Amino acid sequence: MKQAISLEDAIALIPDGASVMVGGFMGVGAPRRLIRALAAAGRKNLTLITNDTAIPGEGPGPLISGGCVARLITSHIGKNPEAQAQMLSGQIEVELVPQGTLVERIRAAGVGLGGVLTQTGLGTLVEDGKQVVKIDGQRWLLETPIQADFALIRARRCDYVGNLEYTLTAHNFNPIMAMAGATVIAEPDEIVPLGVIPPDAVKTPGLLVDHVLRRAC
Amino acid sequence: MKQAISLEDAIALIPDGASVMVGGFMGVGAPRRLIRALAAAGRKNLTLITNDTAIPGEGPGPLISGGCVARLITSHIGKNPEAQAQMLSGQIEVELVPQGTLVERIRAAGVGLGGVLTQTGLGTLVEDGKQVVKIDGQRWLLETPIQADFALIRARRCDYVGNLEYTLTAHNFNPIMAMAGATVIAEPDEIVPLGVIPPDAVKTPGLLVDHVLRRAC
Amino acid sequence: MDAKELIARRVAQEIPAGAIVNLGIGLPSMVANYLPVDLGVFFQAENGVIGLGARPPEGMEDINLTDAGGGFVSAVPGAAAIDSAMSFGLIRGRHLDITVLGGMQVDARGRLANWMVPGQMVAGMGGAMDLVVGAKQVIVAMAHANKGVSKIVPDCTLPITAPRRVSLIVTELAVIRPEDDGLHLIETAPGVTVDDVRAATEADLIVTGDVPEMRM
Amino acid sequence: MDAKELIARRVAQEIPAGAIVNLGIGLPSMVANYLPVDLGVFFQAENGVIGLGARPPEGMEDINLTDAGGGFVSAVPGAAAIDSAMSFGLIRGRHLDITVLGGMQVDARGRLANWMVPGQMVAGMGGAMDLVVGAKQVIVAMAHANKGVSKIVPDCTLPITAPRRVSLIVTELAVIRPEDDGLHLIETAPGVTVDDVRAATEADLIVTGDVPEMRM
Repeated sequence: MKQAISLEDAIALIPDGASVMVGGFMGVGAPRRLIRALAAAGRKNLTLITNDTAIPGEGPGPLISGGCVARLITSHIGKNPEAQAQMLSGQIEVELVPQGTLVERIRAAGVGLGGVLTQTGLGTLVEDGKQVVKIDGQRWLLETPIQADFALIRARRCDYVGNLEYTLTAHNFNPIMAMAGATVIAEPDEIVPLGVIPPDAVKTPGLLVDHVLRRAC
Repeated sequence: MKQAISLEDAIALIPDGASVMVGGFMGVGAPRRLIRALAAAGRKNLTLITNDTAIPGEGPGPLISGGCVARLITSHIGKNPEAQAQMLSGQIEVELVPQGTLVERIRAAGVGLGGVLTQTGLGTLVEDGKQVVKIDGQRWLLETPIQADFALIRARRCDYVGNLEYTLTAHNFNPIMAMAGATVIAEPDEIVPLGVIPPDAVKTPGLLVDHVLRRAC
Repeated sequence: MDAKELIARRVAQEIPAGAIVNLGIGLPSMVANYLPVDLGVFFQAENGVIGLGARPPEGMEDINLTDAGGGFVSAVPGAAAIDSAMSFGLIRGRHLDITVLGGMQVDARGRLANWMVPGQMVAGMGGAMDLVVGAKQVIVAMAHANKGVSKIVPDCTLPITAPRRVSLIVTELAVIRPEDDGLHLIETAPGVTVDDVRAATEADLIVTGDVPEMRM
Repeated sequence: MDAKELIARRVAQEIPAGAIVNLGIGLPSMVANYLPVDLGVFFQAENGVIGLGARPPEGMEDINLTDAGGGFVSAVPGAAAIDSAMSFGLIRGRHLDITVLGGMQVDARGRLANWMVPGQMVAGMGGAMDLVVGAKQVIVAMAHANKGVSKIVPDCTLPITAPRRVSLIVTELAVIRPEDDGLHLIETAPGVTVDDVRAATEADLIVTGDVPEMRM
């Protein structure tokens, strides 16, 4: 059983320099309250792992705008001119990762695999500097696991065990990142009593979740 | 949209010598009707891929009892004396695979990965004859993907798009095998109209399912 | 009919009944407008929905149901919501029939470049590399030229998205099919001649017999 | 108290509040009987349930809710049903606190063998290899000897389950902790002397000072 914690207490867990995974796709399904509070707290030197940087102000946008991010692992920054500018100026070191590879690298860390063997990226710039493994004569690109100190997870509903439900296109990276953060903080829209979420509807078992963010009001 | 097919028509799709994945764990969540009809049809020389051989008569038991299986890829045969006897007599060639490795190998085939890099099996008999990949100085066992000509999938509910729902411990290998069969045949307890299964409850999207078995009566 | 509509309409002809189709953001997403509703095509958006439907009426949008560009959409009966691991598992595992993508360049070997211009525009590849590697068919829907410069080139000068040969290129001037021996011009747009296409194309085109006009 | 109950009760003492615990089939599954209900422990069964509860009353069983041995169980409030990829993802990704497994042999290096006897009994490893590799703590709960032959041996003669050193061995005679320098005898069963344990154990045991008796 988990006590829900305040936004203040949740943010206090995350120090400068931490690596932080943030769910969401173009801002949909992003943990907005945690992101905004983290940016408002002026955290610096974060490693941000997220599918995309959305547009300024949305999704992880406030962390970019706030100058909180030193390193960014993502598949797309094309809709966020601030992220592009900070990359070109060298303020943020950016690793661009194909989206399917990104989600599998995160999953690999979460489920204890040594890496991901994929065709995606072979024969492109993505291959540069990486190990290639030959299996039955075919070449496969070896992509390494990505884990993080923290995973910030947006969920539709949560119970006090920490079981999470997601909805529609707000699933995206959330269920996968919930496996790969050393400390997982869930930001549910709603917290419900034990037994309300049926076992078959649970997509992230509560044992993966360390902290549940208290409701906004 | 898919027309539900008869048990006879489903079985007619599967020839002698085919490789067949069968969901279930100790018989729970196994596609019983398909298994029994396949055994009754006297199929021979099948490659059977399944978590365990349950007890005789349960799960994939009838395929073992019926002498249908020439090759077996599984994690456990300890509760089925017939499977053990056929292995010791050489009638069935058995590849024993750690359960977590088995499910990841099937998933790898389903999602287009080149293999699985795992610690499980390293330093044991399971390592024999297999490729080991060094990543940052650490050894990882490379396990190859497993796909099959057919995957026989037990589901709780299905709609006419082929979307599948599962329940409780009848999930097990079913959602994973549904990604790795060249032809996927679903055996649902119930077929419901389009729109009855909410999008968030779908665990196997219908595009993975080729055929839906008509209800028993 | 403007160029974009022409391209979208022509791409729509390539999509068979019951296909599972991913449409990229922008021009490719227009293809959905030109398919018969009874064709039974399911649209997948890589952000996690299979069975994407039209934008709902004003006031009926759901902030948790969008396409990969973040635009509001609906879900058709029989839709499924999935996470990114399943979404890209479907793409990379060859479960998707067709992807329609925009392009910056396609070269004589049929290789697509569509994710970055070194030193200038660095968007990131998003799901494009996975889609080009994993979809059973890859259709490139794009303008034939950019500011007068042909986008169909002998050899990509931009970083490629994947070494795979794409299935088809549809522009406002032509339909081109990359094959082992090069780029085959298989159709011209209404009122456009083979010579017009050749003149607008930096790469060599292979022409066999009469080239039919697109049937719109 | 019989040997199995003693072992199960002693193992139960190792399980802290709120732990996520996998119990093997047979003797290990008895451990659940000796835990305070308010301890907040969640039991995981590798066939796909977290929050496994007691066998339901006759007539209230669900054929789709069993433990890994196929026996009927219930689900506690807050339980989750998961597929095998998630189940073993949790196990292999080090999300499980403790696994309690039976054993055929454990050797001086703390290596467990519990999945086959070459030429005779070939059960298969099921989930055992994954559990030994992946669980944060591995507790072996087993009889000290099999037909008078010690199961705690200098070097496993049976194929090992994993090269990992297990965390603890609990038998009806003793509690033994494998360390870098060998097997430490840390407790004896009620009424059992250190010499009794040594006599019943083929492997060397390290004894430091007085060895306390299990507190039951």
